[in-house]
Amino acid sequence: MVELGKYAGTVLAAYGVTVLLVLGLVALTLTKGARVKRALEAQEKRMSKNG
Amino acid sequence: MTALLLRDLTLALRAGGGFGLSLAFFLIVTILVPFGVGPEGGTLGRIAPGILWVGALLACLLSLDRIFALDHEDGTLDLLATAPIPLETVTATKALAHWLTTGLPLTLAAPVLGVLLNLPVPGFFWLTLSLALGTPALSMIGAFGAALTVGLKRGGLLLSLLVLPLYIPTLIFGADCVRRGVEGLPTATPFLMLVGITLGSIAILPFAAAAAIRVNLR
Amino acid sequence: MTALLLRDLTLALRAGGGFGLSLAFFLIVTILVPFGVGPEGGTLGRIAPGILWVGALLACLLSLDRIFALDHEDGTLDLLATAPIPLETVTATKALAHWLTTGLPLTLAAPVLGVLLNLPVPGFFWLTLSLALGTPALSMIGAFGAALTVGLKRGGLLLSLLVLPLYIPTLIFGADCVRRGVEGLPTATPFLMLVGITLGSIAILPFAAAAAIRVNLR
Amino acid sequence: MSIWEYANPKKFMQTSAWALPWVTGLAVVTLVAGLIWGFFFTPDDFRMGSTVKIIYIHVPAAIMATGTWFMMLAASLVWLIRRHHVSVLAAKAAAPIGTTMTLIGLFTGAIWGQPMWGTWWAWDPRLTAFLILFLFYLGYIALWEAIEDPDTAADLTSVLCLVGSVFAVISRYAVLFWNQGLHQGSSLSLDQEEHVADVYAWPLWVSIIGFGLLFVSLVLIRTRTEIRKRRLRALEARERMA
Amino acid sequence: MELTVTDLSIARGGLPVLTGVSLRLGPGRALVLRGPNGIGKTTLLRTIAGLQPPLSGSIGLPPEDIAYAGHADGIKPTLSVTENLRFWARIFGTGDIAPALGAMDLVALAERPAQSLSAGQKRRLGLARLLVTGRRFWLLDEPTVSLDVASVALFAGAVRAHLAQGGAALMATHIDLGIAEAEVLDLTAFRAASAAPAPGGFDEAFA
Amino acid sequence: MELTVTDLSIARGGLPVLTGVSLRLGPGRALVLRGPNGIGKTTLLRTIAGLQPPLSGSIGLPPEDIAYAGHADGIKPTLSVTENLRFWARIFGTGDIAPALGAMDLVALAERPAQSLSAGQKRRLGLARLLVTGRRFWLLDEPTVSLDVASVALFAGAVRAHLAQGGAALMATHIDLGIAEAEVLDLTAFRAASAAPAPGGFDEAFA
Ligand code: HEM
Ligand SMILES: Nc1ncnc2c1ncn2[C@@H]1O[C@H](COP(=O)(O)OP(=O)(O)OP(=O)(O)O)[C@@H](O)[C@H]1O
Ligand SMILES: Nc1ncnc2c1ncn2[C@@H]1O[C@H](COP(=O)(O)OP(=O)(O)OP(=O)(O)O)[C@@H](O)[C@H]1O
Ligand SMILES: [Mg+2]
Ligand SMILES: [Mg+2]
Repeated sequence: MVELGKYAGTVLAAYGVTVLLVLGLVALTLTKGARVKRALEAQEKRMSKNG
Repeated sequence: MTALLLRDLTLALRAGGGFGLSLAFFLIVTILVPFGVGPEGGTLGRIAPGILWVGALLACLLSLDRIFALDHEDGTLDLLATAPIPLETVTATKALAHWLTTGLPLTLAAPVLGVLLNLPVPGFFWLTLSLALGTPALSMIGAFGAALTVGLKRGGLLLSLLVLPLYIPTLIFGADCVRRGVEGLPTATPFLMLVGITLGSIAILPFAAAAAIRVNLR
Repeated sequence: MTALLLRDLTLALRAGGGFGLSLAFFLIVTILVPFGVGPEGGTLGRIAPGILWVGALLACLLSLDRIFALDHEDGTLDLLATAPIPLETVTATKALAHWLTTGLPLTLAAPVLGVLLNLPVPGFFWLTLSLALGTPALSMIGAFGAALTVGLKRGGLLLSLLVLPLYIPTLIFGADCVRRGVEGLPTATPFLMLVGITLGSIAILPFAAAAAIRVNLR
Repeated sequence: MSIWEYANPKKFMQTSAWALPWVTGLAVVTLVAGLIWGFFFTPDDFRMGSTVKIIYIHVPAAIMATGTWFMMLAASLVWLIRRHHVSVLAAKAAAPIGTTMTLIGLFTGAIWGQPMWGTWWAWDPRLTAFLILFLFYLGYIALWEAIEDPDTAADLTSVLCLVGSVFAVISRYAVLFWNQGLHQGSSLSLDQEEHVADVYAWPLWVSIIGFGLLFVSLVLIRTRTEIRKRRLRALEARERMA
Repeated sequence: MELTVTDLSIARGGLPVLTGVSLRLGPGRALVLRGPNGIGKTTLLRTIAGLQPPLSGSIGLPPEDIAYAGHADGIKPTLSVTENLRFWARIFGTGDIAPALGAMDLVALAERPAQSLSAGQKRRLGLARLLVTGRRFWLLDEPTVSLDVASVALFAGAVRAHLAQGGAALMATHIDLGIAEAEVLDLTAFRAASAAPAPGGFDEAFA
Repeated sequence: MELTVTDLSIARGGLPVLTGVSLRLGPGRALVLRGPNGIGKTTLLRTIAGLQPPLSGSIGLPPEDIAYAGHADGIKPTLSVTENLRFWARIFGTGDIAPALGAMDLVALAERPAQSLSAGQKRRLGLARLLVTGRRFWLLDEPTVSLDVASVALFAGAVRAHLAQGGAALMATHIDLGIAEAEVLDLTAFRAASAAPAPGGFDEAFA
C-alpha cells in the first residue's frame, strides 16, 4: 500500500469523487441504453405482428 | 387539492422548468456577481450573505409568473373558479407547489454556492436555516403578487415591482441572520422576525390572493 | 422596418411595461443589495460598479422574453415570416426596439443609482459610457436567445440560462472598465473589447436569430 | 466509399456494434493501467506531497472537458451543413459526458485547492473558464430537453453550440484579462512539470489516453441509444397514426 | 332545481351590453343563445357562471351546479389527454374518465400530449372535460368551433345524453348544432340602448 | 401565374400526415379543403405558405405572392383596430386601409382597442388584414370561426371580390362558406398510410 501522508484525505477524496461521477455516468448510460433497446425491440415485434 | 398539487409538480417537471431552471438562475446570479465585483476573496466573503439572499430572492421572483399566468391564459383559472374547491385552497396549494419547486431546491443549493463566494464557515448553517424558514414567505407573498397581476399581458415586470417591496423585510432579517451568524453575534431577533413573517404570510395571504383572483377574472 | 420599430415602441409604451418597469427593476435591485449587504459605505462604494452592471444586466434579461414571445403566441411571427421584409431585418429591428426601451433608459438612470451605492465620482463617466456601449450587445445577444426559445411555453428561465453565459464577457469588460476608471487605471483594453463585442454581435447575431426563428416556426 | 457512409444510421449501428467491445476493452485496460501506475508507483512531489497523484485524473478530465466541446462543435457543423442525423445525435450524446468531465475537473481541482491554496474555490481564470464551460453544457442540454421535435432541437442546439463556442473563446480571454489567478503560479508550475517529466508524465499520458478511449466508448453507446430512441419515437408515433 | 335569470343587465368594460334578459332552464332542457357578433353572449354566460357580477337583476342557482366552458379550454399542452382529463375529474371529485374519453372519440389519442393535437381534437378534449365534471348545468360558449361534421354530431349526442339524465345546457353558437329539441333565444332584442348621458349626471358614469 | 402543388408529402411532428397531394389554383379560382379533424389541413396550408418544409414533392409559386391567415390572428390587444391594420399595411407596403375597414364592417369599431372586441369582431379584423396585404393567393385556415351569419356573408363577398380581381383563395373549413363557385378538395384520400417497420431498419426511423 502506498503511503499518502497527511494528504491522504485529499487524494482519496479526489479519486473517490471521480470514481463516483464516472460510475454514475456509466451506469446511467448503460441502464438507459438497455431500457431503450428493450422498448424498441418490443415495439418492432408488436408492429411487425400487427402489420 | 392533492390533485392540483400533483398536477403543478408534474407540469413543473415536464416543462423542464421547475426545479432545474430557477436553481440555474440562482447559480448564475451568484456567478455573475464576482465577475462584476472582482475576484478578491475578502470582499466577496463579506458581501456573500447579502448576495446569496438577494440571488435566492431574484430566482424566486422570476418564477412567480408561472404560478397563475399559464392557468389564466388557457382558461384553467376560469374553470377552477367554478370548481368545487375554494379559491383560497387553490392559491395556498399553488404557493406550496411553487415553494417545492423553487424555495426548497434553492435552500439546498445555497451552501454549495456559498463556496463560490467564499462564505465564511459559520455562515453555512445560518444560510441554510434562514433560507429554509424564509423562502416559504417568499413563495406566499409572490403568489399574492401573481394573483394581483394575473390578468395583465406580460405582467412579469409589474409583478416584480409589486412584490419586491413586500420582500424587503424578509430579505433584511434573513440576510442579517446570516451576517450575525458569520460574525458570531446573537441571531435571535432577526431569526424570530423571519419566522414571524413566514407564519403571518401563510395565515393571511391565501385569502388576499383568492380575492385578487376573483376580481381579476371578471 | 420603421413600421415594425414604431409598433414595438408603441406596444412597449401601451403595455406600461417597456420603459418604466425594467427601470424600476434596476432601481429595486440596486436598493435590495444594500439591504442584503449592510450599509457600510466603503464596501458599497467598492462593489458599486459591479452591482450596477449586474443590475442592468438582470433588468435587461428579465425583459428579453417580450421580444418575440408575444408575437409568436398571437401568430404575428407566422405572418411576419410570410411578409415582404426579411426575417434578419425583423430580428435586428426587434433588438433595436428592445434596446430603446431597456438599454437606453438603464444607461440614463445608472448615474442616479450610482449615488445610492456611493459610487466614487470618476466612476460616473465610465459607468454611463460603458453601459451605453455595452447594452446594445446585451439586447442583441438577448434577441438571439429569445429566438432560440420562442416556441417553448414559458421559456423564460431557460432563456436566462442560455443567455447568461453569453453575457459574461460583456459584463467583465463593462464592469472592469468602470472599476479601472474609478481607480484611475488605463481603461483602453476593456473599452475596446466592449466595443468589439457590441459590433460583432450586431454584425452576426441577427442572422443566427433569424435562422433560429425559421426553425422554430416549422 | 466515403467517410460520410458512417453517417447513415444503419451503417453506423453495424460498425459501432463491431467496434464497441474493442474500444471499451482498451479503454478499461489503459485507464486502469494509467491510474494504478500513477497512484501506486510514482513518488510524492517534494512540495505537494502525495496530492500530486490527483494530476492523473485532474488533467485528463480537464482535457476531455474542453475536447468534448470541440467534438460537439464539429458534429454540430456537420449536421448544419450536411444534415446527417448521426452526427448531431453524437453531439447530443457527448454533452453529458463533457458535463461529467467538467465536474470532475472542478471537483478534483477544488479538493486539490483546499490544501494547496487554502481555499476550495478561487476566481482563477482557468477555474472560472471551466465554470463557464459548465454553464454552456447545462444550457445545451437544457435546450435539447426543452424542445419536443427532434429535428428542431437538433437545429437550435447546433446554432447554440456555434454561437456559444465563439462566446466561450471571448470569455476565456476576458477571464484571463480580468484576473491573473493562482493556477499558473501555483506550486507546480509548467516547467517544473516538464522537469519531473518522466516520472509523472508517462503515467499521465496513459491516463489521458484512457480517458479519451472511455469517452469514445461512452459516446458510441450513447449515440446508439439516441438512434434507437429516435426510431422508437417514430415507430410509436406511426402506430398511433394507424 | 331550475336555472332562472330574471331581468338581468350585464356590462363589459364598464359599458352595459345587454339589459332585461330573463330566461329559465329546467332539467332536461337545452337553450341556444343566438345573436350577432358582439351582442354579449360570452359576457352573459360568464355572468351566469358567477365569473363576473351582473349590473342588476338576479340569477337563481347555486354556482356549485354549473360547468362552464369558454373560448379557452384549460388544456395543458405538456400533459397527455388522459392526464388532463383525470386532473379535472379529481378536482370535481368524480371518478372514471373512460366514458368521457369514449363519448368524445378520444380513446385513440389518450396517451398523446395535448400539444400535438389538431385544433378540433383539442376542442373535443375540452368538451370531454364537461362530462367528468358531474355538473348538471352546462354553460357552453361556441362549443363546436373547429369541429368537423362527425364531431359536431358526437357533441350533439353527448348533449342529448346529458339532457336525458336530467341535465341542462345553455349554449351560445352561430352554427346549427343539430339538437332539434333545443329552444332558441335571440339576444338581439335585449341589446342595451346607449342613452345620451344626462348633463352633470355623474352617477351613471360609474354604473 | 398559378399555384401548383405536385405530389406533396407533408409531416407534422416528424410523421407523415398527407402524401401525394396535388392541386392547382389559377387566378380567379377558389378551392376549399375539407376533411375530418386532424387530417392535416393546417399542416398543408403552413407548408404551402413556406412556414415548414415539405417531406417531398414541390410547390410552384414564389412565397412573395402569398398571404396566410392561420388559427391565430396576429392582433395586438393594446393597439386599436386602425393601428393594427395600418401596421400590416405598412409592412406589406400597401396604402389605404379604409376599404378593408369598410369591407369587414369595422368602421364603427375603428378606434376601439382590439382587446375589447368580441371573438367574432376580432376575427373580422384578422380577415381585414388580408385585404391590406395586396397579395394574390390567400391561404386561409378556418377563416369563419366565431363569425355570425351576416359576417360569413361579408367574408364570402370579400372573397368573391378578390377572385373577380384575379386573386385566388385556398381555404380549410368545416362549415359552408356560401361561395358557390368554389371547388372542393377532400383530403381524406391522401391520408398517409403506415407500413410495418423492417427490424433493424434504422434508415426509415428518421422519416
Ligand atoms: C476547480 C478547480 C480547477 C480547475 C477547473 C482546473 C482546471 C485545469 C485545467 C483546465 C487544466 C489544463 C489541462 C491542460 O491544458 O493540460 C489544469 C491543469 C492543471 N491543474 Fe488545474 N484546475 C483546478 C484546480 C487546480 C488546483 C487547486 C491545482 C493544484 C494546486 C491544480 C493543478 C493543476 C496542474 C498541476 C495542472 C497540469 C499542469 C498544467 O497544465 O498547467 N489545478 N487544471
Ligand atoms: N373593455 C371593453 N370596453 C368596451 N366594450 C367592450 C369591452 N370588452 C368587450 N366589449 C364589447 O362588449 C360586447 C360584448 O362582447 P361579447 O364577447 O360578450 O360578445 P359575443 O356575443 O360573445 O360575441 P361573439 O359572437 O363575437 O363571440 C362587444 O360588442 C364588445 O365589443
Ligand atoms: N407533435 C406532433 N406529434 C405527432 N402528431 C402530431 C403532432 N402535432 C400534430 N400532430 C397530428 O398531425 C395531424 C394534423 O394536424 P393538423 O393541425 O394539420 O390537422 P387539421 O386538419 O388542421 O385539423 P383541425 O380540423 O382539427 O384543425 C393531427 O392528427 C395531429 O394530431
Ligand atoms: Mg363570444
Ligand atoms: Mg387545423
